[in-house]
Amino acid sequence: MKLKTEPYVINVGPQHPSTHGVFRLRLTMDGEKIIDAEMIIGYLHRSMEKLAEERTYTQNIPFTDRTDYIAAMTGNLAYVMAVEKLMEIEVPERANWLRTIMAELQRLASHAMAGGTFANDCGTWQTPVMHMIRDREKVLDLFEMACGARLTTNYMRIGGVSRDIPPEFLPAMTKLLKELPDRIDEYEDLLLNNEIIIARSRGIAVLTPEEAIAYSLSGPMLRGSGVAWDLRKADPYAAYDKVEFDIAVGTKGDAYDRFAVRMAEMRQSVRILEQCAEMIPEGPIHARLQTATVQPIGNPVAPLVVRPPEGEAYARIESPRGELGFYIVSDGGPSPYRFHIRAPSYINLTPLKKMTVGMTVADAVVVLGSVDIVVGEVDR
Amino acid sequence: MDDTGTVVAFWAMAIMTVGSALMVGAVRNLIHAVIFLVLSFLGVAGLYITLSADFVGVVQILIYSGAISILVIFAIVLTPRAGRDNSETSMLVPGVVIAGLVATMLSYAAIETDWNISSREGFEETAQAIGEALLDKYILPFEVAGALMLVAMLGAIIIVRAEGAESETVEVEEVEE
Amino acid sequence: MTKLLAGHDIAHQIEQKFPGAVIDAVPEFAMVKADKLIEVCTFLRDDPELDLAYLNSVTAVDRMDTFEVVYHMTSIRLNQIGSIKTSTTERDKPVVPSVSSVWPGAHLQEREAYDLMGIVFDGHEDMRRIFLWEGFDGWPLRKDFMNIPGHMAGLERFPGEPGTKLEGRGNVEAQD
Amino acid sequence: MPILAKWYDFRDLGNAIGALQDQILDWGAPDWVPYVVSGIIAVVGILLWLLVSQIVFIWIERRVIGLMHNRIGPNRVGPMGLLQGVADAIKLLLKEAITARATDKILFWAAPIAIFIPAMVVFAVIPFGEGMVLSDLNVGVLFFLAIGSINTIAVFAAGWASNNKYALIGAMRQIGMLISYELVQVFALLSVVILVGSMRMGDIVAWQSGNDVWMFAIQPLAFVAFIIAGLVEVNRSPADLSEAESELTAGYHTEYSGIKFGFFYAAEYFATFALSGVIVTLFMGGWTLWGAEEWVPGFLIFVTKLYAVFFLFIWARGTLPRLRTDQLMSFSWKFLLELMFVQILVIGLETLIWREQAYDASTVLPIFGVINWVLAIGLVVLWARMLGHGTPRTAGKRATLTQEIGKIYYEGAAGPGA
Repeated sequence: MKLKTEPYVINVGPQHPSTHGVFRLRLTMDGEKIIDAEMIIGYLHRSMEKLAEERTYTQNIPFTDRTDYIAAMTGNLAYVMAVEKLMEIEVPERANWLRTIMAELQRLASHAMAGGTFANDCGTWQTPVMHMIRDREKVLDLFEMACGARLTTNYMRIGGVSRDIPPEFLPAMTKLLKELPDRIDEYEDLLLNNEIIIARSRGIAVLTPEEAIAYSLSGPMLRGSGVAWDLRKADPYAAYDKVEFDIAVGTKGDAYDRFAVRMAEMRQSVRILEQCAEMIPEGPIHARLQTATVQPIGNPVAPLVVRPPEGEAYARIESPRGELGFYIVSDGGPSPYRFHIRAPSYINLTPLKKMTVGMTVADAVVVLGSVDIVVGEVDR
Repeated sequence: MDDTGTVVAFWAMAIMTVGSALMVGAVRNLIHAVIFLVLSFLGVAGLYITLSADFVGVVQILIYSGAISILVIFAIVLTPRAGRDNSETSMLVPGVVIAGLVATMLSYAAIETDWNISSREGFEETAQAIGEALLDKYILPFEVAGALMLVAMLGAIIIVRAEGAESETVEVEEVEE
Repeated sequence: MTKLLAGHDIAHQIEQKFPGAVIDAVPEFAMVKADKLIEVCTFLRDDPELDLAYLNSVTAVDRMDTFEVVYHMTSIRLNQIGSIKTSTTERDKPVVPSVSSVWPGAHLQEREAYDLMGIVFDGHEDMRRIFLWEGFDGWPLRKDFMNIPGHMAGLERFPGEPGTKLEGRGNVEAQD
Repeated sequence: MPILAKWYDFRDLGNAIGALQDQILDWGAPDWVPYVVSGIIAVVGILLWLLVSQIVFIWIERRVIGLMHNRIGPNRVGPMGLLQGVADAIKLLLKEAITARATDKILFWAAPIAIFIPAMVVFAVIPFGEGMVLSDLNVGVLFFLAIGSINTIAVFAAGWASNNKYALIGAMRQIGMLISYELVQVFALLSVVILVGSMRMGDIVAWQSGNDVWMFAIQPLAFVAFIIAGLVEVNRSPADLSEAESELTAGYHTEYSGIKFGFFYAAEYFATFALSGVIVTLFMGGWTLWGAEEWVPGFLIFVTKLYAVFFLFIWARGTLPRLRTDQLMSFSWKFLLELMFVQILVIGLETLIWREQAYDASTVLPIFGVINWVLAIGLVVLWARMLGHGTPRTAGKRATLTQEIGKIYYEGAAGPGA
């Protein structure tokens, strides 16, 4: 007796609790088994790369907030680093430390969100995500203290940061850092040791290191597959060469390991921030830009405009989601000639079909959660 | 069958049973037919209960309404043309004829038979009486039936397993292409 | 610290293996002929000294007369980064060989470049639009996209701005 | 047991109803009238209690889950948000109940109604107090099982009629789960029934009260298995696969809105109340509390226990992730069912010895209890070990920390769920 089954198509998204935004997954199913998966994106496409070509270099900083809106600081940082590389600006010491602090705080906030939603995708009824959002909120409070905004921070500037931190910032941060290790212990105990989470995510969406490298994965996806590659160590920027931390890697290359890597990275972030709080020097927070590269256009009322020399630069940082790169081509004009974002969560979706085919819908949701996409960054 | 309540219950249950059974044949949608089948089973269970056979009545709900109907649903869902209704069947006339014949025969038998009316009271605990009968007097048929079902179940598992393993490899090949 | 492989060095290595494949080399990148691209990329990936097995990014730049496709590659083992470019002068239907067979990670990025810049990657298994819908008219990231009469590209829309021409791209003539 | 049997003795509300029956007979009504009247009073009473409990428990669940989530929970509607349930009900009543064009109209309307029936009918056999039972069937336990299986038909009808793939997947999951766990449920109840020797709920309560022991102390394995199977049957987390919010948006009731959704929502609560009631009756001594029922009304004891069990379900919902369908089913077939076979064998043996030798209950029950506890723990551990799940998994789960750039730490993939 051979059962003849008909495949059918199911649309996960664009409105679905587990797609983390307007993301659509077209699954061809045989029963509960996925036999083909295709992602359909672009619902949040805002054509940022084109828009950026029409705005000055400084005006583009807010755009970088809105690509990866869960981790705005790192978006800012990667962009201003690309422009600085183009203009060969030396950033003052204190600004570099402030950038490190902000980037690491952002990593804490982003990984808290990613871990919580991953647990949610595994089927916990909102509890871990609420607990982790509690920590994220505290980090966002710090951001508010530093730059007045919580989500779209717009903090970094070409040549430094927009303003210095207030005096109460570091004590508040130290207080938070004292709380966090216990919390992270709690999450690891409750989630990483949870039998059901293990059952749901161990051995799901396995990628070998060779595959991970071939698919250009980055961030926790790459490290979850066991490749010790972290741009903070490999290509240190800001003040990362002055602090001590470890790269967290997984050993099995599955969804569980990606989650475990994120949790371990939160701990490393706390470690980095503790060192930052002690070692941050006094000094200027903004480089003096050459007058040749900064000039008003037209009349004196118009804003000062940064004009990098002709050329191109590719700057990359380790954002919470992976290698966030900005490729900027300048023609010497006041706005970029070409502005390209190497979006980690977009490229991390490349092996999506390979990861989901043969799984069930329930697994597909876990896979998507382990990739940790931000649709703003996927679509740009 | 004397007091008003029992009479009312009997007629309600009888109408529900027979009406639903008729609807099973009359509706064009297979899933609707299953739902009516469940209603019919429930009616029969109600009849059992009015006859103070509460154990049989509850087992009727458990086995027929709960389990058998799910099996029927499975069968329908696994049918390649599950979505169709049965309006194009050519078996309508023969079905009606056979059903009519059976109904006539049963009614004839029911009317013509000289039913013995027992003066004995019903069992206090039908469950206990049935249990004792099954495990005492009729132990051999009971065990034989059990063994038979076990064999049937094992056979089904073996058939499905062999086929399932084969079809799975086929699917994997398709995916890799 | 990541070692930056200068374009000259990469060009030198490629020239030894494939004479005539490199057109130009500057410190940032080496410009490679499009018809030799697959061989060159395979070489870059497999050569033990270069070992550029990790493709960071693929993107395209519209230079008005040519389309450049830019590849950034990293060696995770040796911790070095390099960049090559290839170009095509065709404007109606620019075609560049796809490197997704060399680096599967190029799959989505090439689709993105096709969607927004209109560069067809030859040999790509699934060359469809990805952000925009099928049937979208035009290629948004090209410089000549949406040159509506009266609309000027660049910064000339700022209030109070004089009509003087700006250096660089600001003075691109509106093309019809 | 009641010392007083006057109508105002509210320890047993049956007294008041009995007095009313006598009064009606005194007025010269036919003898079926008091029967019908008392039945209607009881049914309406149970329904009112269910509704009030549900409205209160919507609030309690949301507040408790809120506390577990580190947030406040509803606190705006009425004092402390107590009227949240009422507000929810009004909202659902006023919202448009959309019926999509491609649905199977009849079933789409019938399913929300049908799902109510099993959830409420179960209360007919649950004793709320001494004699406070609508119909003390001598097959009460079986009745609960039988009615529970009807639930599945309603869920399937809802999923099928919605003409929605999510809904259909949810419905099919529900059927698969029910088939897997019905046997476990039957065996768990059977071991109780064997020991007591009756399927009447009242007898089981009386047995526990007479022997001064709660059933879960004697049969821990059956208790746990029944709770797990019950969670599956009423579709609550971690077994809420057929509505699986994060996977199937809302599962079988994806297409339902307005009051039709409200019916599903309420039926889930009712079914959980029913399940809690059965757990309390069979395993936790029902309306008795070691003699306290002499002074405190039995129904208050019962309801308190029921709420405590309900709290357990809320707790599980706030804590546990959801299993995958195949994992949940293999847990039943490969793990629980085997344990239940052994359990039933042991209980049968114990009962046989007890009956044959006519031992005193007070000597033999503690021994049985100890044997069963040891057996339960031992069996679970041993069987888990044999299936390869027994080894502690705490080691080597965290990410490896390293300083070496570019080194590869991959050790090969773990098996699914290993």
